[in-house]
Amino acid sequence: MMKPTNEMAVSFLSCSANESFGRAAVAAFAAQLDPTIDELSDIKTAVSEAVTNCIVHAYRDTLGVIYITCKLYEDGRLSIRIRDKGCGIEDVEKAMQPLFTTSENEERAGLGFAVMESFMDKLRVTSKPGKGTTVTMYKTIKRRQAEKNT
Amino acid sequence: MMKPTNEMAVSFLSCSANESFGRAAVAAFAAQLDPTIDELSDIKTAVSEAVTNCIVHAYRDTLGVIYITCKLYEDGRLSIRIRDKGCGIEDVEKAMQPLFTTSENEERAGLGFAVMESFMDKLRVTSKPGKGTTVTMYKTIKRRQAEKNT
Amino acid sequence: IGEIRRYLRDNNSIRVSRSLRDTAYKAMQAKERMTAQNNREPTIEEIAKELDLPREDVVLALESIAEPVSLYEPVFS
Ligand SMILES: Nc1ncnc2c1ncn2[C@@H]1O[C@H](COP(=O)(O)OP(=O)(O)O)[C@@H](O)[C@H]1O
Ligand SMILES: Nc1ncnc2c1ncn2[C@@H]1O[C@H](COP(=O)(O)OP(=O)(O)O)[C@@H](O)[C@H]1O
Ligand SMILES: [Mg+2]
Ligand SMILES: [Mg+2]
Repeated sequence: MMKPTNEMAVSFLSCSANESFGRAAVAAFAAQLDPTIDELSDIKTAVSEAVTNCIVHAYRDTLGVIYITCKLYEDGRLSIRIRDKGCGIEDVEKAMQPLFTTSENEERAGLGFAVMESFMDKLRVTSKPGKGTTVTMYKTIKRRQAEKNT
Repeated sequence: MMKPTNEMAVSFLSCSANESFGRAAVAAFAAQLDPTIDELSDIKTAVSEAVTNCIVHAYRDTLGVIYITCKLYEDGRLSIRIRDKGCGIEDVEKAMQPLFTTSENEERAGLGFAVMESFMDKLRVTSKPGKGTTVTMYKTIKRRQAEKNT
Repeated sequence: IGEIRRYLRDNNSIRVSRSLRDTAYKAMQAKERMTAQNNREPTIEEIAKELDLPREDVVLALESIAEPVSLYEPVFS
């Protein structure tokens, strides 16, 4: 794997007021690549889902810290890692299945992971029950040079 | 001192491209206080000066990491701490004097600290030569509840 | 999911840099207009409501028109 050309780390409390902060911080970093509006909104949607999961699942009835790391590579690839030290996931494969949810009574759709998967190029989830969960997402932003020629 | 009601930490490499990112991250966090554009731009100007000092002075010919911590208090006070592990400052009092600069040949004006001081409510600078510098700035954003009722 | 995705996006392939500058321009216009109207400066939230945009989008847009200090001389000198 290449060395990143730029990187940042941000951490914040798992209160719902910070969902938009986490999303905005990633958007501000990704803006360097001058993505299209669609690409940026895909990224923001995926980040929102992952951050929301930390707030509502990982730190359910507690307040914890959410850690985001972003790395930018020379080829326009962006990696976003969203990590919590919350309850963790027993069976990751099952949790990632569309419509699977552990909060049936609430208006949660069980589509968070499916949304992340479809809005980003690649998604990797690792988790240890009682220790926390790490979600890593990748997306390549096409260089604008190529498009200018069309 | 009160307990903060919200806080965040962000760190990034000391390249010029990240001056805008650091400023945007602080602005996104400060936006919770619902400031005016002018208040937000005062904060951003002060953050720019502090981050620029880390890039051009602290890590002069090297690449280092810049650390920002923001805390929000119940009374609308925002604290912003900008820290580097760079060269440090020999005489902080002298460095803070308007027009004092160590890079005379460049187009740097020696007004960075003066700008931070005038755009924020309070400024505190501590430094250890060879270890790094910490700049802490405070600004209170007036609550607008009262006005909303009119 | 593909359909949700297609539904959510209105096929906007404009680069963010341009769109942000447009938004920043509109925000500054709204600020002038609302300041004149109410005799006080509007807050970010009031501007966001006026433009029908999330607050974070307005903040990010304003960043796109801010000048870097580390590359140029500060404007105050
Ligand atoms: N960060 C996390 N920590 C603990 N559990 C999680 C986390 N993220 C997801 N989960 C589990 O995976 C399930 C599926 O997540 P998701 O697809 O986002 O659907 P939803 O959030 O609507 O339930 C959740 O119901 C929860 O049990
Ligand atoms: N983070 C820092 N690390 C090391 N030295 C610093 C730092 N910040 C400021 N200085 C010193 O303080 C001086 C004054 O800073 P400032 O008021 O911003 O003016 P200028 O940056 O234009 O020189 C700088 O010239 C530099 O010597
Ligand atoms: Mg979810
Ligand atoms: Mg300076």
